[in-house]
Formats: sequence, C-alpha cells, structure tokens
Amino acid sequence: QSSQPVIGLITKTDTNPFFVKMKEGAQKEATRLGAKLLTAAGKTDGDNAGQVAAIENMVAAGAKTIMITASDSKAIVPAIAKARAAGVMVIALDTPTEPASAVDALFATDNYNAGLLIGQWAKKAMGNKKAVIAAMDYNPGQPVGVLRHNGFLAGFGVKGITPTMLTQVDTSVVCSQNSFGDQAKGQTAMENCLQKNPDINLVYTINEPAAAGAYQALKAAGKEKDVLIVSVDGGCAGVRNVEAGVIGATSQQYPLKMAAMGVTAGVNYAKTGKKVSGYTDTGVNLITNKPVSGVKSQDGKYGLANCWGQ
Amino acid sequence: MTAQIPSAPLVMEARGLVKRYGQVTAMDGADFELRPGEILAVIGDNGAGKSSLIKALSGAVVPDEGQIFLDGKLVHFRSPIDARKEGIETVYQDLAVAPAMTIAENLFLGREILRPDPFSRFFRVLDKKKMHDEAVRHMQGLQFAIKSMSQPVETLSGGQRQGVAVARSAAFARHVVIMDEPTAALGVREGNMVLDLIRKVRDSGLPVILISHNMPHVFEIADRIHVHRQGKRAAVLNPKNISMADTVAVMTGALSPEALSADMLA
Amino acid sequence: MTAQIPSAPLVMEARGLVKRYGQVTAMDGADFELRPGEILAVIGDNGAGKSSLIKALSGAVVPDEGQIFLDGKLVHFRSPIDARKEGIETVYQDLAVAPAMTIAENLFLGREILRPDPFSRFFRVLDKKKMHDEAVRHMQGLQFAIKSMSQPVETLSGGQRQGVAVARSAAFARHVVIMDEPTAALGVREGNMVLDLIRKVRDSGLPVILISHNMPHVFEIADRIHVHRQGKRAAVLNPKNISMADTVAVMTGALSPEALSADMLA
Amino acid sequence: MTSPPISEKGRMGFRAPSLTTLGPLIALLLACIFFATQSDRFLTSQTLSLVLSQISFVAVIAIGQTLVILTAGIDLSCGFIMALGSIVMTKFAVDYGVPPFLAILCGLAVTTAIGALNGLLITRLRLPPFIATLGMLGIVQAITLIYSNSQTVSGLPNTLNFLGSTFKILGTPFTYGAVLMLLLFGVAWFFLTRTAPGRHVYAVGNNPEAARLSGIPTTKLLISVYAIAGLLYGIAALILVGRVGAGDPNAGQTENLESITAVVLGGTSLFGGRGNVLGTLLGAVIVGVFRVGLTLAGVNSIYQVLVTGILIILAVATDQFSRRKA
Amino acid sequence: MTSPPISEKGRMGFRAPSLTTLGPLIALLLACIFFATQSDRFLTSQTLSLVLSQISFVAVIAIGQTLVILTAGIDLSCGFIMALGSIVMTKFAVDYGVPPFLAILCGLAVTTAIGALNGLLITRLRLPPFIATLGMLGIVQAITLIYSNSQTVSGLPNTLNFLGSTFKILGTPFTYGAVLMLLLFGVAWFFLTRTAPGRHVYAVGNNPEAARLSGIPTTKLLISVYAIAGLLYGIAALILVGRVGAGDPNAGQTENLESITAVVLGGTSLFGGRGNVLGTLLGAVIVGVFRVGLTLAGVNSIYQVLVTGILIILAVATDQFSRRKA
Ligand SMILES: Nc1ncnc2c1ncn2[C@@H]1O[C@H](COP(=O)(O)OP(=O)(O)OP(=O)(O)O)[C@@H](O)[C@H]1O
Ligand SMILES: Nc1ncnc2c1ncn2[C@@H]1O[C@H](COP(=O)(O)OP(=O)(O)OP(=O)(O)O)[C@@H](O)[C@H]1O
Ligand SMILES: [Mg+2]
Ligand SMILES: [Mg+2]
Repeated sequence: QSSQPVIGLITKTDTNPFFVKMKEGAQKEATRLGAKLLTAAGKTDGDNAGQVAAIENMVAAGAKTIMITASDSKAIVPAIAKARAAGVMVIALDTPTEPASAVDALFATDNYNAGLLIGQWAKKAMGNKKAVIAAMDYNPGQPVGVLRHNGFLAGFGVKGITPTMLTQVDTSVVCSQNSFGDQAKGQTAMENCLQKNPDINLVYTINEPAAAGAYQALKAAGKEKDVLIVSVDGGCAGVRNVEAGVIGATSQQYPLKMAAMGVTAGVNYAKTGKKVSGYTDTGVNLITNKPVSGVKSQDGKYGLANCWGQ
Repeated sequence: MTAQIPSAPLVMEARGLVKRYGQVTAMDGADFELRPGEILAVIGDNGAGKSSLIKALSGAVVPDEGQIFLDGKLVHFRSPIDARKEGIETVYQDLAVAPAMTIAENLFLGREILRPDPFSRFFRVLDKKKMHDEAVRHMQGLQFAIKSMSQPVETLSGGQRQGVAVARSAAFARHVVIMDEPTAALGVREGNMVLDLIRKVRDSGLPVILISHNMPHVFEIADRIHVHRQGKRAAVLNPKNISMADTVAVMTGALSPEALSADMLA
Repeated sequence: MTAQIPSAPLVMEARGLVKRYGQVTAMDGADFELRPGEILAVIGDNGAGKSSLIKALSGAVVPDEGQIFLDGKLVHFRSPIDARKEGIETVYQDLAVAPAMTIAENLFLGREILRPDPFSRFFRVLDKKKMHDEAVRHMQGLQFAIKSMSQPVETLSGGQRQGVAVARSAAFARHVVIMDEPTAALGVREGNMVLDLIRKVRDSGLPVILISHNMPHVFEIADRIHVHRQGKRAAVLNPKNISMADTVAVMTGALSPEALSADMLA
Repeated sequence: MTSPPISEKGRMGFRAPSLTTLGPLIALLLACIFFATQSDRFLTSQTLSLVLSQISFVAVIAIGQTLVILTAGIDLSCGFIMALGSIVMTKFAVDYGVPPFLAILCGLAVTTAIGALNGLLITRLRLPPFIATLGMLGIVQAITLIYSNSQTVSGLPNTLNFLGSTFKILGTPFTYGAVLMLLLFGVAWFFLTRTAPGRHVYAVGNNPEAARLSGIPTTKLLISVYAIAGLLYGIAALILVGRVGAGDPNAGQTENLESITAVVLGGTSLFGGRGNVLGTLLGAVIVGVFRVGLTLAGVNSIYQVLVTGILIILAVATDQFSRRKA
Repeated sequence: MTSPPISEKGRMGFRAPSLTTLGPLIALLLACIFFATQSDRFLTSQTLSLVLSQISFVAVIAIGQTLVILTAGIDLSCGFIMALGSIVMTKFAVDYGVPPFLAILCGLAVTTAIGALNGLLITRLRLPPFIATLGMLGIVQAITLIYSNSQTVSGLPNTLNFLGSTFKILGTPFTYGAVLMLLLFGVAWFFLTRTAPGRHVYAVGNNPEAARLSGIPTTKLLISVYAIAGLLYGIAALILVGRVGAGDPNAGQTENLESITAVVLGGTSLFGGRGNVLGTLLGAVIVGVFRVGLTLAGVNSIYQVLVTGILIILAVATDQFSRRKA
C-alpha cells in the first residue's frame, strides 16, 4: 500500500468543466497505473493562497509528483520551489509558470496561440467587411483571459499587442465586458454590448459557455445570422455548437491529455526516479466547419472525436 | 403552609413548581391557587420569583418540576400558544411587543382579524380597517391620549406602551387574565383606568392575577393577596382583615405568617 | 405662568423647550427650574413629555428650540457626554443598560476604574477587582438580593435591573441627579431604599430631579413638584401646602393652576 | 446629530429603518439622469426590457432573501440552490425524458425541500442562519457539480424555455420571465403587508420573544419562510433556464451577495423586522441599471467595478440624506 | 424547548450567545479524532505547523472582523483591503525602491486609512456597514487591479519575506507569520477583555443607545474599530506576502466569507455584543484542520466542498448541544 505512488493534481477551480475533465483524465490514468490521486482546487479563479495551501498539504500527504494549473503563474513560484526542494516533481499543466523554469515540466497549450488562431481565422472569415468587435472577456486580472484576448487581437492583425497586458489599443473593439466565463453572465454582457452598439458583427469569447450566452443574446435580438462568434476550449458542447453553426470557430485544447501525461510521468518518477523536463505542447487545433485558406484547421467531426467530454 | 381547601373549585392551581437558572433558583416549590371570578394579587420583593411563577402559568417557561391544574385538570403548557388556546391571556413585565409594528398590529398579533370572504380566509388576508376600528375601541376604554393606531409602538412613551399590552390582554381573555405589573409605568389617571378595567374583567366573570408592587392599588382591588417570598408562597392574605403595614411585613419577612390570626389569612 | 424668581441662583433652568417628532410635539415650550439642594418631583400624565424634558436636560435629545442654563450659564448639550462632563447623571426610563454585560461592567460603563500603573493608564487596563468591590459596595447600599456582580444584567429581574441603573447614577453624580421613574418596577422595600438613597444624595448637597407616578413617594420626598401637562409646565406646587387629590387634579387638568392659592405654589 | 427614537436596543441610532422606498427611488432617478447624459441609447424602452430580463432571476431570489432577512436570518445558499434547481429540471427533462412540466415540478420540489431543510437546521438544531446556509452552500454546490458532472445541460424542450421567450409591448420585446418576476413581487408585497402570516414574518424578525409570547408558531413560521424562499429559488432557476436556454451548474456563484445587496439597497434592515419587498425590487433594478448604464457609457469593465462601488455608496447615502430631512 | 433567558428583544431564543469556547473546542477535537483515523500522517507536529501557517493571514483578518462584528457591523471589504496592502508594500519596495521597512509602513498606512474610511461612511453618512463595505469592496478591488495592472509583484527583498521564514521547534518548522498571528490573538483578547475601550466595543454592539447614554463616544469608537481592522488587514497582507513571496492583486476574493465563518464558528453573534476572539481562533483552526485533514484523507476536491459543508453544520450543532446540556 505504501509503495503506491501518490500524485497530486491542483486545478484553478472545481467549477469549470475544463478542469473537471482534467481531473477525470488524471483519475482514469491513475487508476490504470495503480497510483493514488489527490485533488485540490482553489475556491475561485485567482485563489493563489488556496493553491499554496494545497501544495503544502499534498507534500504533507506524501505526494511525490504534483501537477498544477496555476491561478497566478508568478505568485505560486515560491511555493513550488519549496515543494521541489522537498524532492517533489512539479509539473505545470495548461498554464506556464513565470519563469517557466520554476517547474520541472510543462504540459500545456499556448493560450496566446489559441487566441491567435481564432483571430487569424476571423480576419479571413470576415473578408473585407469592416469588423465591429465585442469581447466577452474574463475576470479582470486573470492571465488566461488576457492571453486569449490579446492573442485574438494579434491574430486579427491589430498592431502593438503584447501577450501580458490587456490592451485596448484597437478601436474596432467597441465593447469589452467581463463574462465571468459563464453562460448567463456572458449573455447579459452581450445584451448590453448590443444595446451599446447594434452593429457588432464579430464576437470574441473567452470560452464556450460565454459563447453560448452571447449567441442566446444575439438570437433574442434576431442577429444570430449576421454575427460571427469565435471561442476557445474545444469542449464537446462547444464543438457541437460549432457543428450547429452557433460558433464560427474554436481553438481546441486537450486537458485530458495533459493530465494523463502528467500522471504517467509521476508514476514513472516514483518507479525510476527519473523526472520529466521541458515544455510539451499538447497542442491546439482550430475547429471550424468553414476552413479558410492560410489557417490550418480541423472540422467538427475531428473536434468531436477529440473533445473532452462524453 | 397556609394553603386551604376552598369550597368552590379552583380555576388554576399549581403545586411545587421549581425553576432553576444555573445557580439561581427562581422558583423553589411554589404553590398557587386561583379561585373563580376573583382578583388575586401576587406581591413580593424584587427577585422573589413572581414573574417566573406567572410565566410558568402562561406557558412562557416550562418548570423543571411541579404540576399545573386548570379547572382541576392537569395541564402541560409547552408554549404560550398552549395557554392561549385555553383562553389565558398575559401581560408580561417586559411587555412583549414588536416595537417596529403599529399599535393595531400589536394588539392583534397572533389573532389578526381576517376578512370574511373565502379567498381571504384561505390566504388569511387581514381586515385592516376592522382591526384599526377595534383597536381604537379597545384603547379608548383606557383613555390613553394616543393619536393614531397606525403609529409604531416604538414611538410611544413608556406608559403608553404598557397601555397597549394591557388592552390586548383584556380584549382577548376567555378564561384567566394574568398581568405582571400592568400599572408600573402608568400615571395616576391611567393607572386608575387599568384598575377599572381589571374590575370590569372580574365582573364579566373572569379571574385576574395581578402582580403589583403598588400596595394602595393592591388593597383597593384585590380579593386575596398571594405573598411570594424567596421562590415560594409565604402566605395568602385577606386584605379586608389585615393592614398594609402587616402585609408588607409578611412580604419582607419581618413578620412570620404563623404569627397571623386565622381571619387575616384567605 | 407660575415661574417665580427664586432668591438662590438656579442650578438648572430651561426656557421654551420644543421637541417635535414628525406629527407629535413631545415638548411644546417647556420651562424648567431646579434649585440648589432640592428634590424636585416631575409628575404628569403618560405622554405628557416628562421623559422628553429630562432627555433634553441630560443631552440625550437635542431640543428643536429653547435654551438650557446650568448655574446660570447657557449650555448646549450635543450628546450625553457633554452633560456627564458637567456632572449630571441620569437614570433613563428604559434603563439604558447593556444586557449581555455584567452588573459591575454596567455600573462603570463609560468610566471604568483603571489600574494605576503607567502602562495600564496608557492602555486603559481595567482594575477588575476594584470594579467588582466597588460594585458590591454601591449595590449593598440598596440591599438588593443579588448574588454576584459578574452576572449579566439580562439574568436579573425587572426590579433588580432598575436597581443597577439607580446605583450607577447615585454613585457618580457631581452636580445633578436625574431619575426617570426609578422606583417603577421596585418592590416596597426596594422602593424605600431608593427613596433613602435620594435623600442621602440631596443631603450631600446635590439636587435631584425625580420623575414618578407614585404620589405617596412624591409627597414623602419632594421639596417642590413640577407638574407637566401636554408638553409644558402647568404649575410648580408646594407639597406641604397642597393635598394629593388637588395635585392629581392639576395634573389631569381637572383643576386649573390659576384656581390655586399662592401658598400652594412653589 | 438627532437622537434616535425611543428604541428597543436603540439599534436605529446606526441604521435607520426604511419605512418608505423613497430613498432608493431618488437614487435610481439620479442614476438614470446621469446615464441619460452619457448615452442617448439609455433612455429607451429597450433598456428597460434589458434591465428587467437581466435582473429577473436575481430579483426573484431576492424576494426569498427578503423574507429570510425580515426574520432576522440570512440565506447564503440561495444561488447554488437555484443552480441545482436548474440542473434537476433540465436533466430530468432532457436526460431522463420526464415530461417537461413534471420535470419543472421536480426541480421546484427539490429546491423547496432544501429550503425547508435550512429552516429545520435553524429552528430545530438552533444553528445561526449564517452557519446553516453556509454549510448548505457547500453541500448544494458539491451535489450540483457532482450530479451534473459540471456539464451544461442543453437541448431543452420548449416548455422549459418558455420564460425566456418574449412578447412585444409597443414594439419592444419583454420576456415572460420578467413579467413573472414583477408578478411575484406583487404577490410578495400582498403577502407581507396584507396577510396575517406576512405580518408574523415581521414580528418574528422584530422581536422573536414577543412573537412567541403572542402565540405565533415561530418555529413553523421560520421553516415555512425558508421553504418558500427555496421555492422562489426554484422559480428563479426556471427563469434562468428560460433565459439561458440551458441548465447551468456554474450559475449561482454571485447570487448570494447580489441578492443581499438588492435587499439592503432597498432599505431592509439586516437585523430583521423592518423593510419592504418593493424596496428590494428597486434595489435589484438599481444594480441592473448600473450594469447596463455603465456598459452603454463605454466604461471599461474594471472601472465598472470601481464606479459600481461608488454608486452603491452614493445611492444609500442619498437615501439617508433624504430621510434625515423628512 | 427551554425558554430563553430574560432577553432584550429575546434574540437569544434563536441564537444563544457563546460565552464559552467550549463548543467549538469539542467540535475541533471530534474532527481531529476523525481525521486521525483516516490518515496516520495527521497527528503530527507537521500538520499543526501547516494548519497554523495556512490560516495565519485569514485568522488575522478574522481578528479585525471579530472587532467589527462585535459592534454589530460587518466588513465585506477585508480581503481586498489585504490585497491592496500587499500590492502597495511590494510595489513600493520593488518598483520604487523604497526601503522595505518604510514600504511596509506605507502599506499599513493605506489599509488603516481605508478601514477608517469605512468607519467614516458608517458613522458620518450613517450607511449600513454591509453597504459601506460592499461599496468599498468594489472600489478597493478596482484600485488594486488598476494600480498593479493585474500583475503579481515578485522579486521581493528579504525583509518583506520575513514572516514567511521558519524556525524549528522540536524539529518542526513554524513560520514567524503564524507566531505573529497567535500573538495578535493574545493582544486582541487582552484588549477586548481587560481594557476599557475593549469593553466599550461590546457595549456598542450590545446596546448602542445605552452606550451612547453612558457617555461612550460611539462614533469615535466605531471609526477606531474599523481603522484597527484595516491595520489588521494590512498585517495580514504582510503575512500573506511572506507566505506567498509575492504581492498578489488577485488575493482576497474569498477572505470576507472565510473570516466571517471563523468568527461565527467561534461563537460570536452577528448581532453584535456577544462573543469571544479566542473563539474566532478556534473557528479559523477548525476550517484549517478540515482542509488539511481532508487532503490527507485523500478526499477528492469536490467532495471536500461537500464534506466541509457537512462538518461546519455538525461543528456548530455539537456546540449547541453541548450548551443545551450545560
Ligand atoms: N422618538 C420618538 N418618536 C416619536 N414620538 C415620540 C418619540 N419620543 C417620544 N414621543 C412622543 O412624545 C410624547 C411624549 O413622550 P414622553 O416619553 O416624553 O412622555 P412621558 O411624559 O415620559 O410619558 P410616560 O409617563 O408614559 O413615560 C408621547 O406622545 C410620545 O409618543
Ligand atoms: N432567564 C433567567 N436567567 C437567569 N436568572 C433568571 C432568569 N429569569 C429570572 N432569573 C432570576 O430568578 C429570580 C426571580 O426572577 P423573577 O423575574 O421571577 O422575579 P420577580 O419576583 O418577578 O421580580 P420583580 O419584582 O423585580 O419583577 C431573580 O433572581 C432573577 O435573577
Ligand atoms: Mg417580575
Ligand atoms: Mg417617560
């Protein structure tokens, strides 16, 4: 029993389906490999203190490998350093730490890149129509939201975008609201943006629930046909919305894969003492049924086959 | 013990009531007897346990030991609702009013007047107008100079608040009225009004238990005087045959009840 | 108006106090005079505005109009702290105690006894033992049967609570003592104790304002009687030369003050 | 400083009771005038429709919260109870093929039962409402996430979406959910001001001991209040489902604070026994107007947080000033 | 059902005051016994050290919250004030090169000033504490994010990290932050039980009118209480900075609920005037023990939410039972 490797997984929250899937993937892999999986999560996105406590508790519980999707990529670093000093292998999932060298390894998709892809696609898909953009963002201060938002703008061809700061340089973004990554709140935000500017014809959304909410608002206004929605995640519900024409394109990520790879590495470390290292990109794929030239994409069928969900 | 077997059946009777609060014993084997249609005054020093006694009789406190009989039947009041159902109405010393609510609402709290139509009966819709009118009627009986029945009780003077509590008990009693120092905060005129009211209640056939520190009031109105001392009944006196001074002496313990002549007892 | 120019300077004087609460006018041009070393009783119907008057005198209420003089000097009490600083102590009708706190703490609320060392003075560290002992001393004067000074006030009987408030005012007054119905909830023995205490305060040279509905008490102790009616002073009577019945008649408006002979006024 | 009125515990020295809804109304008017100067799209019937449908489910939760707060309680679990309700309704209808109408009833039954459980914990185990509903918050959230597997339930039959559909008044579409919300405020107002149990709610919050001594069955009343609140959260869930077009396990995270805010903005005292359910409606509308108005004014979302904070303080300060003059 | 004691407003009929800390202590013991059976790593000095350092900053916030709640108030802005404090300290030291010690003082000054501002809004503008601190919550959060540009401040000088460093007792490392936290509880306990202003805090919460009439300067007292609470949030910020090793603009999101939970678990009444700051420490420890214990027991994080909810209810129910017997 005591020889059973103990592996910890710390997610940002328990509520986001992305992390729920990640946990499922890890659990499945752990069961397969005979490892014991400990899980913990922050109370809200941005709950760094909760994640620090979780790291400490997992070290105390005897975990030799800890996987973490950091809520705050900088503030988590000292706690990670302490765990590593105690001989624990730490793997960052989904979100890189700053500096990236603070962890042993990173299994992730590049969120900036995910944004970039939908931006590029949207640019082509819009053709020479003048874009009037609304952004359904995430809680101010959350890096994921900034990365995706700025990646989208960069991909769309807006100049002067840096990956780290929420930039409001482009006047074509007429409305930028916090959707909390939530369907109901995304809907509210979209309604208000439409009231502000009815000419909106392109909507960037932080994730697919927000996209579904935005679509609901557009539909209520009778505009769902004229407005393009792009999103990030690639969950099954999201891909089905791509198939249904609700979402124009979405960048698909692979949380199950990240988690499974992490568990494998952890079990390996327990058995052989060999750590993994470096950055493994688990990849992003643009999922759309309306491919455009110059942007590599997969269709909805591929998306559904690889989506993280039932 | 000076308890006597009366000829008429007792309306209320209590035997050996005990109530302890941590270290303090508020009632220490208290007996109690109330005869039909009488005004029974309960007197005693501060902290003698008078309020505790009547709280037990009105269901506000469940005694640790002892029994209570109503019309000779053993009763177990678990809450004031039980006592109310038996038609026992009480004015508590700390008044038990809802200060943010109006006078009319306080008068009818817990037995509001409903509109007669079936919809209203089912949803228990208030007849505000009737409640207001009835409130005016009840309060007029006491001649308190109160402007409006829709004034919150917290805007009333101390005595006016007491008037509200007294009017409430008199209006609804069907069996026994208990009043814990109903005239304490009242002016001379208002105090006399309440004494009149108590007499009226008695004349309508209901017995009244009156706790009071006001000896002139007690001697003016009481048929019998229950003297409470250190958590139990010390004696029951006949105000017609004993002086105020002797009564106070018994109450304070300066005079032993045994030293009294038989006609002084009741 | 029956206001007279007394020979000795007045300790407290008020002219034309007005206090309105929305529709209700609690004081309607009330005058007031307190002479050195006297016991001045203030009587009146419920809602006459007695409590409002003394609240204005003690800074608890800021009057809408009118002036208050202390030892002939115009004062503006913005809060009870101002009045306290002048050595005026008040027992309020609704007692103003903190029910969850102990008797000793309530007695010393706002003027706790601190330990003498510099550290304690700076951090205002309580001398709990001394406060306890002093509390025992003050309360013993009133002979209430209270077990422990570290009992929360909410566990006391109604009369016992009043005793705490009375003891507090008597212990700390340096200039004027104001008592709003201090004996209302008290038993005979305890009420007499409080009357004794009031006399002792007077004998120590401090004037006392006593609001009471208890006419025997008023006639037993008062040097002068201020009759309040409908928000103003109706008359000031001399209890030595007027009967209780006439006093009550003036108070209730049955007798006009003009009809009184000069020696009945004070 | 004027003196507080004769007061039990003198609480009003610090928080005067709102017996009118005048204060919040003035605040709302001032806010509207301000936003009208910021955007010419603000003063349209469209904005009104938006505000009403956006606040509809929070406002219905706030009705329940008002009842609870009037009894001197508090309900922190309201939002998650709504989320669970939305999942039960939609999962029953979509996954188990229960007829939509029955599925709705099941959802309402679940939320009502949880509300009643809150009431039982508070009255029978004598837990402070804060603790009972805090514990329930965690329990209900976990159950919701486990039961739904954190997955949104979509593909709903029309019956479940009904409250999100619209009808037109003078060309502006309004949702049935918003109408239901207004209707429920009317019912709650009637209940609280015109019926005996409604007045008992106030009495229990104002002086529980007096209520008990007056023969009001306080325990039964409190359990009923929490159960009715639960039912209202269930109705809020139905409105939410109609609005969003899906069952949302992640809903409800901010609704406890939002609903309490609406109640307090509307002038109801957190100490119980004083307040007005129409004030709550105003409170909810104020928050909704701020949100729409600030977006129309083009305020960056982070500055919206700032301005909303300032406006909340100003709104209640206006209220206090208007009352001090009166 | 026993009758409540003679009570102003009879509030205690529903929530008996905790005059002892016995109840929470029993609950804590039961929880410890349970966790000890679940994991042999639980009953170690290591666990104690973990719990203490993990709760250290929330517990310090909870001291401030206890003071505020004892006055019958509430402070929703506490967590974000802490976050702002952590940003000011670290930015001053790192970005502006202010000497660390001075930077700390600047941070404490800012948090104290914001606390005092809360007090001013509550006393001068007579806002309900819930509204004043809710508004302040938004304002402070926005200022923090704008000022820090949502960026974590790292690369701190050692002085700022000091409270996160450890010393060993019998081989187990404890953080100085945890020690400071325990020390502050001692000071707060002394203040509340042994000094005149401490007793005035109780009096103001118990009966504000009586406090005023007794000559207690209630306005000044309340402003001081909120300012001291602000200072404590600043100290919590310093502990947090030491623990995390960075200034964190996203901290403080859950601390208001967590600190109130600790206070209420510790037996302090939300209605003011009754309670005990050592109970708050117990309350915070209970929550911390739950977190560590459940992780050691290997409970899935979502089930942790569920079990924590149940345990909170059980803990207070135990408390109530132990009191009913006494
Ligand atoms: N805060 C208040 N708000 C509204 N009305 C008030 C307030 N305080 C007093 N009143 C009104 O002012 C009038 C005078 O009240 P006050 O308490 O001074 O009377 P009082 O002479 O002391 O009566 P009592 O003998 O019954 O104590 C009463 O009619 C009362 O209703
Ligand atoms: N809830 C309680 N908790 C603790 N002690 C109590 C409680 N209720 C009453 N007591 C104590 O019991 C004793 C009797 O109180 P009670 O109120 O019955 O006296 P009383 O005769 O009505 O006095 P009074 O004439 O002053 O009203 C007192 O010493 C009081 O302190
Ligand atoms: Mg009594
Ligand atoms: Mg009076």
